Amino acid sequence: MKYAYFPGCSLESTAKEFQESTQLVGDAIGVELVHIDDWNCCGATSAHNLDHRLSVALPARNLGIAEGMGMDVVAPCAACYNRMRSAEVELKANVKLRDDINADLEKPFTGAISVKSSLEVFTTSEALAKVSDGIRKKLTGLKPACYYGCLLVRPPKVLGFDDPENPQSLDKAMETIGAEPVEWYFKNECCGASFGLSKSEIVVKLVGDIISNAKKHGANCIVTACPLCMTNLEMRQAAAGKLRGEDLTMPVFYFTELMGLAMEVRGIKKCFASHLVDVNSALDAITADGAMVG
Amino acid sequence: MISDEKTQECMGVIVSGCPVSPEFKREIQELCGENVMSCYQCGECTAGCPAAFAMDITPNQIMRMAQLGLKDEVLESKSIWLCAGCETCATRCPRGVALSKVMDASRQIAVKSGKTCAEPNVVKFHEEFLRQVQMFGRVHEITLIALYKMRSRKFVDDVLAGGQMFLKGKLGLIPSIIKGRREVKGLFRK
Amino acid sequence: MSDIETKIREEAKRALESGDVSLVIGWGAGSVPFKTTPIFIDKPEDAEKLVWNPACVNNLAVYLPKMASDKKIGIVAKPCDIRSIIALIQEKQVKRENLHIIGLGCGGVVDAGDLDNADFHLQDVTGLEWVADGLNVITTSGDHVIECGACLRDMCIICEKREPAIFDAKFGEAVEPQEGEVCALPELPDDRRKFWSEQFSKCIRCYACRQICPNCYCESCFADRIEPKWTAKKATPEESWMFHATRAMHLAGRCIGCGECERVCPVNIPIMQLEIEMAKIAKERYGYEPGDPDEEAPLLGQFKDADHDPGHHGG
Amino acid sequence: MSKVISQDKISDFLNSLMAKYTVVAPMPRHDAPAEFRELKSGDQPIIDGSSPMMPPKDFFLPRYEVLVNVQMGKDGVKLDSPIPEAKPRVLLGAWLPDLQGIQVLDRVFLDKKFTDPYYAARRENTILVAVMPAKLRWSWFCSATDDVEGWKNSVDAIMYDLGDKFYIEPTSDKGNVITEGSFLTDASDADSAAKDAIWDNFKTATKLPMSDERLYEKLAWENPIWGEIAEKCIACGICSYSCPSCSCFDIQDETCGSCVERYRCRDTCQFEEFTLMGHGYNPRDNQLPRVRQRLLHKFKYQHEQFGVVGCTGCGRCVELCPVNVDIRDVLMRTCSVENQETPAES
Amino acid sequence: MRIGVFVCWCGSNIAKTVDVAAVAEAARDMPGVVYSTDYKYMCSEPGQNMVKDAIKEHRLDRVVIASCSPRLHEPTFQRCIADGGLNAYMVEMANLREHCSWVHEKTPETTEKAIHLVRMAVAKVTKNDPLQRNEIPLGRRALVIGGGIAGIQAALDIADAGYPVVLVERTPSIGGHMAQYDKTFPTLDCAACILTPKMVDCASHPLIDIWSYSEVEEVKGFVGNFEVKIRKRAKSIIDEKCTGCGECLEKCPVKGIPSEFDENMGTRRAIYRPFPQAVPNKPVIDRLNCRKFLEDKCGVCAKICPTGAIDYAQEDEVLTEKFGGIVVATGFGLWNHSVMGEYGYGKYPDVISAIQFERIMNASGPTDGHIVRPSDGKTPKAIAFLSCVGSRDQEHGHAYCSKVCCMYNAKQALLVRDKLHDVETYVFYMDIRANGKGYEEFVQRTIEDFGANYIRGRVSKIYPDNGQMVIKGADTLLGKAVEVRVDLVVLATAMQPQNDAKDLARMLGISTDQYNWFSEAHPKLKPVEVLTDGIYLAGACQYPKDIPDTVAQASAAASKVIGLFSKKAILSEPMIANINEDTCAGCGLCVNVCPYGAIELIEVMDKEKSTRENKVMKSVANVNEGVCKGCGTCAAACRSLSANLRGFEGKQILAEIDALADMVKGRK
Amino acid sequence: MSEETKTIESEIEEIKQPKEWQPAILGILCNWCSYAGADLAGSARLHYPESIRIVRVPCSGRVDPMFVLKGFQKGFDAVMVLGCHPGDCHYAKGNYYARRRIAMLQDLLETLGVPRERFHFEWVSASEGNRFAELMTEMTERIKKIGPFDGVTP
Repeated sequence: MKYAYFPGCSLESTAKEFQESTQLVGDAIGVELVHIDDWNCCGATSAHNLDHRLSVALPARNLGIAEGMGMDVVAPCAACYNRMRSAEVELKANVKLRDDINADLEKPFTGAISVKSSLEVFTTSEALAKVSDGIRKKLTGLKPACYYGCLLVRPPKVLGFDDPENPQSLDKAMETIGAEPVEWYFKNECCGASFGLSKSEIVVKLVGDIISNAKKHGANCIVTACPLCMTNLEMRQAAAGKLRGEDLTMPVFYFTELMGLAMEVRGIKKCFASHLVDVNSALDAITADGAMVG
Repeated sequence: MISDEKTQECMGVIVSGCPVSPEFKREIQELCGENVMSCYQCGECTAGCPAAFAMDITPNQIMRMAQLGLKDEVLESKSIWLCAGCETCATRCPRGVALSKVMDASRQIAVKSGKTCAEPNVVKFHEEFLRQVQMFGRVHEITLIALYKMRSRKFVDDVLAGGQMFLKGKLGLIPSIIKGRREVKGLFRK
Repeated sequence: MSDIETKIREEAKRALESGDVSLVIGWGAGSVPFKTTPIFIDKPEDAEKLVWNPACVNNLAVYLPKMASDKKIGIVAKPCDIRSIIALIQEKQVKRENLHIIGLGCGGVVDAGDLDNADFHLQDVTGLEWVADGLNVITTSGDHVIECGACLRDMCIICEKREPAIFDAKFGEAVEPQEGEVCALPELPDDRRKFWSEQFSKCIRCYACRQICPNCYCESCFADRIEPKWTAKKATPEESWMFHATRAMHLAGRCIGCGECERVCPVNIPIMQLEIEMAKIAKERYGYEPGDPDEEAPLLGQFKDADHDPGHHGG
Repeated sequence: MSKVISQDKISDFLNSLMAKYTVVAPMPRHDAPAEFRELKSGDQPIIDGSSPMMPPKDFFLPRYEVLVNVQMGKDGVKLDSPIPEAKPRVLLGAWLPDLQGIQVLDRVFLDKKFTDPYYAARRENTILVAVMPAKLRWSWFCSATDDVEGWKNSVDAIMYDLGDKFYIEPTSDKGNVITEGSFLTDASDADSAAKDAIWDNFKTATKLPMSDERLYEKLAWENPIWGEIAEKCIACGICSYSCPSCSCFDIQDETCGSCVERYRCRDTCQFEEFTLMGHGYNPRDNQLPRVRQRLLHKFKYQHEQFGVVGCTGCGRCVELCPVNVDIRDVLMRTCSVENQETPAES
Repeated sequence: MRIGVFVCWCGSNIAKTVDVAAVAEAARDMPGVVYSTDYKYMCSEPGQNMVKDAIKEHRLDRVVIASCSPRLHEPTFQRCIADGGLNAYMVEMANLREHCSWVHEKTPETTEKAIHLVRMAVAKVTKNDPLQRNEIPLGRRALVIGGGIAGIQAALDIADAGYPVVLVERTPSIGGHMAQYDKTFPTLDCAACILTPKMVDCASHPLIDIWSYSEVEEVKGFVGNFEVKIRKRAKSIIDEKCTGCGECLEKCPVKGIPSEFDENMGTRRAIYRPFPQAVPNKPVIDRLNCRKFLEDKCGVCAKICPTGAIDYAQEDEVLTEKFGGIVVATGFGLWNHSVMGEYGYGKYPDVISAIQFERIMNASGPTDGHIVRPSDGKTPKAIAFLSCVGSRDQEHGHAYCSKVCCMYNAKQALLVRDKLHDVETYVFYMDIRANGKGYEEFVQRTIEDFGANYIRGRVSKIYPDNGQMVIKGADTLLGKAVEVRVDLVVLATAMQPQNDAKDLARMLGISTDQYNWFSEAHPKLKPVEVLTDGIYLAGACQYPKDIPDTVAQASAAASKVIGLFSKKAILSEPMIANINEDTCAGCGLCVNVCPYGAIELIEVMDKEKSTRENKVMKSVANVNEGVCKGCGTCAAACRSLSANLRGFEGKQILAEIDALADMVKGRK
Repeated sequence: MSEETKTIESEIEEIKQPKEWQPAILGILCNWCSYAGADLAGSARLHYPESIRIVRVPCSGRVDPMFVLKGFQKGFDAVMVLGCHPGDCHYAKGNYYARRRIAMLQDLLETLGVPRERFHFEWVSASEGNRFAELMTEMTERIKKIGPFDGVTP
């Protein structure tokens, strides 16, 4: 499978380990990710907060370029995915707007391609079968709380690849690599998203609720598919712990990192060094008997 | 005090002390396609909203105000800036109304009408973000953080985490700039 | 040819003599050598009057609803005529058991009134026969061979069913169809409407198309009704439109495509265009072909749950 | 005064006529037989006497003609009979039997007891110019129906097709108008001989073997041939509608909102409804009497009424009949039947 | 032709937007019209008298009423002109209200449209023929489908009037949902105490046959003459032999089958009766679970039965019975909340539906009336009741209000406090709809005297935490999000039509609304009838209803049946198909397309038509007037215009279209 | 500004602007569904353009194609036939026969060059008053866009 790859701003900086692990896992399971040439920022929350047209127009440029490549788009970042997919749906439905925006674009988007999340692409039954085949060490003992947040599952009418109230794709992926995802109840709660910088007090509270629930249900790490969630969960867990008076230290992984780990793809371990929260406590929990024979 | 002129303009409901703008709901509908009159005030949006605790006006009250035309109340509220856009309300609304979109529309109206924002930092963040996109085509996070901090005068916060990120190699020093800047700028013009 | 003609005569004679049938409908010699005329034979000795030649254009099934009785009658029929007969059986105008079908393989027939050309005059024609290269017109001034594409009726050119679908006796072999197609309708609706407007403005309302059609067996045609007067008798383009449109609708899924209506039209209205289009849709959409002996009811006398739904408009 | 006109002058001839008259002549049509039409300038009619499939009677007895318009409104009921204007016209290019057919119509519509005003208006100022072709159609049998010599008087002029030119012979005062013009030359004796040859050929070639018999006496009410024809006749209206002399029409009313239109249109004795009465009884309730009616009317009743038969032998019904009922055949066979009974009625 | 036109103002309903005087004025000039007037209320008595007087005074032979929809008042005016001395079918209506005045602004065009509508009606009535009704025989036996309280009440009322009734119930016992309830609001009567006597009455009534474990499979025929195919499913018990002693019930070894009657809160065995007071009080064998049928083993019940009533070889019996009238009382189903992810997809054992809670509260229920949580059997300390779960929720397919939930929420909140004094109750509601007799007082009592905490706000999410359920809600009156921890959550799930309601509707030829509730003939004036004569609705198969409403409607339906049966004969519908034999070619297309099989080909004498053979017989179509329902499909199919539909004849429709010629011309 | 001056002004405005052309649309509606739906649109006061004139028939199965042909022949700018959704026929199957008949009619009209947009066939139930009103507006707009029908034989 070949996809037009849209990294997005975060994966180029704060979430570079997501970028790396995505590429590595993609290579390992035969999902070829071809960079969209000269892509631009999707506009993220800021664009659709302030200027609706812009929030469609910015993704449209990327979609136009990708359409020229003749491939569906994969966006690993949940925010990029959500914005791009929303723009795609709106552009497909609203011909007037599409024509208007296309007039400003060098490469117009006609609606020939679709946007997918890397989670969606990496958790199809075929992809998981490939992962399963490639496993060298089962992650038995790792008890992740699979955290989806908002942007991967909502609004379901636009995204619709996983259940909005009890999404399963991450859990399935974790089960495939031998980890034991816990049953918990905050997997689709919001982490505060872009308030990380501007209204950190909101984020602190929400992060506290989330990690606390994960801990309560026996998780020894959280796994996510969203750079924003990652940043908030990592950066605010200390403050959240302080606020709640609990120890909320909790390693957080991108799902691709764990997939790569189980398949022991070369270079995956380098990713763990980039984490702000030490991940060793979780990695240590992986029991020895998970190692595959040979 | 409501001036005589205003009283005449707003027939219908008079909410003490609040000017009423019956056009508001239509403005919202034109911008985002949602009909606020569909809301029957069940409160499910408030119940599920992750940011409701920080809001000055609950989400369902925002809808009620929009229904009545209390435009200023809505546009001057903190709530519209504290919506994280998580879409929980839209997903669960029994009337199929996407309150999240109403929030988007309200923010856009607020910005256009030059209202003083109740949560200036949020706006500053978004403005800075978009300025970067307009300049470079992408967002350079270290510059974003730095510039945002300067504008919002929040110097102390997060210095620790920022430093750590820098050390982890996550915040590059050189912003990446795309070739199609002119094209992207063009998208901003409307 | 004459071989087949002999066989037809023998079969008719046999059937009449044995009392199998009381009557045989067939073609007889016309008033001129390039025409034939329907004849009704009830004496074995008259069987000699039956002919089979390239001018046997008439679809004799048109006589069945009028003549069918409890006595068995014989009919000489080309494959298209037989499809008409099947349609008539399906629509209860005649009973299969009351018919003795003398079926013929066919390669098409000729409407000889149109043959007049520079090479010969019709009054000089003494006979018509099929030869390898086409139609041989025998005249007092010599033979003239015309290729099939230039002399066959339009419907014969595009005809694909050249073997009798049902019969009690069969003579002759089907001849491979020629390449050819009927003229296409204009693409744009407005042009089409103008096209038909011109065509219908020619109509004189002689109703020959209806009268010659085996499927137009109604005892009282809507067009003849005074109350309700769905179409006035006056020959204006709109009224003729109403007549032809309604007739086309009445024949939708029923017309077997013998082309008699078009042949007899004194002002050359391409009536079959409508029916060809209807038949194409019936086949593509419902897999229905009129004159198919396996169908029990006409196209519009049945439905399937999963039928094409013109009332469903997207989401 | 007889004239000739060469083929290459025909357009001048037409132009000069069209300056003064509305000219009706056969115009070719794409994918359909030629039809009589009012000429527009530049039109190139076919004037070879081959005559279109539909006769020119439409110009006197239109296929559809409003007799009365009724308008109902606030001010009550308004009636209006739109009698056409008597425009000066020339009907050109029809061959003689077609125009003889108009004679037959005249007998019906310009009857002294009742003159049809609509017909009369159209007929009054029309000049009939016949064409006599050199080449005859296979279906023509004029001389079998009448002494065609007298037909010359029923038209205003005759143009004989001499190949490269026409011989123009006016047969009435009205007809003289077409012999004026510089493009005409006087006829030579050779021309005259050529046109006589055409006429003689016409007279003899359109005879049938029984032509001398008195048809109207031989056609009988009871005759097995009626049943034979009726059996194959499909009861369409081609024979009547294409007949230059059939004159039957139907009168119908049509409402359209607040107006009523009373019009007449073609009808034929071959249709079941032709004699259907209001209360449901139909004296001619099957095809046999209908077929018989058409022939007896043409050859017998019209003769009884006007002294001449109604058929002009143009052969249209012979050519067009979908089931090859050939009127010539009928006539010949009728005449060869011996010992006919006299009609029971009339 | 002397037509009278009567233009109605309908108060201001028509007159406000249509210039009625101008319409009446314009009508005066229409062909055939000799009299025209307008009046404030044509349907009122003075209005109708005006029509009758005008018929006499102006010797009218046809009438046009330009007022509201013929669907509403056509029968009214048919009766009116019949009283006035005309044939009832010589009237046509122009729908000036629904199709004109209510949907357009006041403009000259609206009045013009009204005139056109009148013109169409005038043109149509010009072509109307007088129609007659014929007498059709009438069978006086009723079928009641559904053995809930509605069916029971209807059956008893009809039988008490002296007509035989067959009561068909698909479960083993009659009783329906009401038998499952603990108490009824607002009187707190014990549901069983008031229901079971009626069930017993049914069983003992000489004119009522209860066919339990049976289902209707096919309905043919028409009012007075229905032919119904009913499948009596094999109970594996010979009814005549079984005494209902119950020995078998004790000994059946297959236990633990979730009990349908207890809403899966309890269990039953393979041979069972749904509940102890079941009627008929005889068990059935559940063949899907019985070892005898699954493995051909066991057979204990047959061995133990003292009367030899067990018959494993029994087969379904399909009977075709004749009925004169049918009462449909098939009741409702409950929405399965397991599609609601935010409430845990039905996976949390301590989130249950209100009907399950009824069973838990019920003294004869699975817990013997002890209120305990399903997860651990502990007595809850706090219970939350959520209203509108699925109801008023278009996103989950029910935009409507289920009508009874507010009341049973209150009832359950009250009763639970009555039983467990220290329990805390929370009722999350959006609005309280308590509009029956004594209802509002009842709710207030629940709040004031029984301390229920009513919280106005819809719940967004429920999740388990530390053995409790956390409810994330909002108090919209307070303007705050709230969180409540409880031990048990009771959901008032939406009432919805039975899953197979649509199938039954098709069988009966009755229509349904967008949700599949059965549609009444008129929402105001014919709430019991459906559009098919002889079929009546009772209870919640039509729309959510509480018990008093259900019983009232059941009695109404019964009285309709009794009214029907008390007629000497029924009159046929005159607007049916007819065939002109003279012109019919006998092609049989109408036979093919008739949805009711009402047309057949028959042989008739033919006028001479062949030129050779004197064919004296010909086939023509013939309509069975009792079976024809007047759809007109045959008329549309008939090419020779021989099949026609009285009242909607081709000439009438053509006249309507022709009448618009001026309009069309005017707009070019 | 007083009420009165406003009215006069707007009236003048109205006179100045030539009245917009309104199409003439013939609707043939089933009594049980779409006709009732139109009634419902009425009771719900849903406004729509006045261009439609409705002929009531008991069932879409009653719709003889001649009704539609006649409508076009008379010069209606559009003709619509509305019936009960498949499976919802008051007469069980009438609409299924109508479906085939109308589908063939649609193609015949196309063959004759009557533009497709001018003939509309749809299922509209008794409860779809909204849809009915919406459809009337849509249809009127659609026909306004393509202009008056110049007749079956222009």
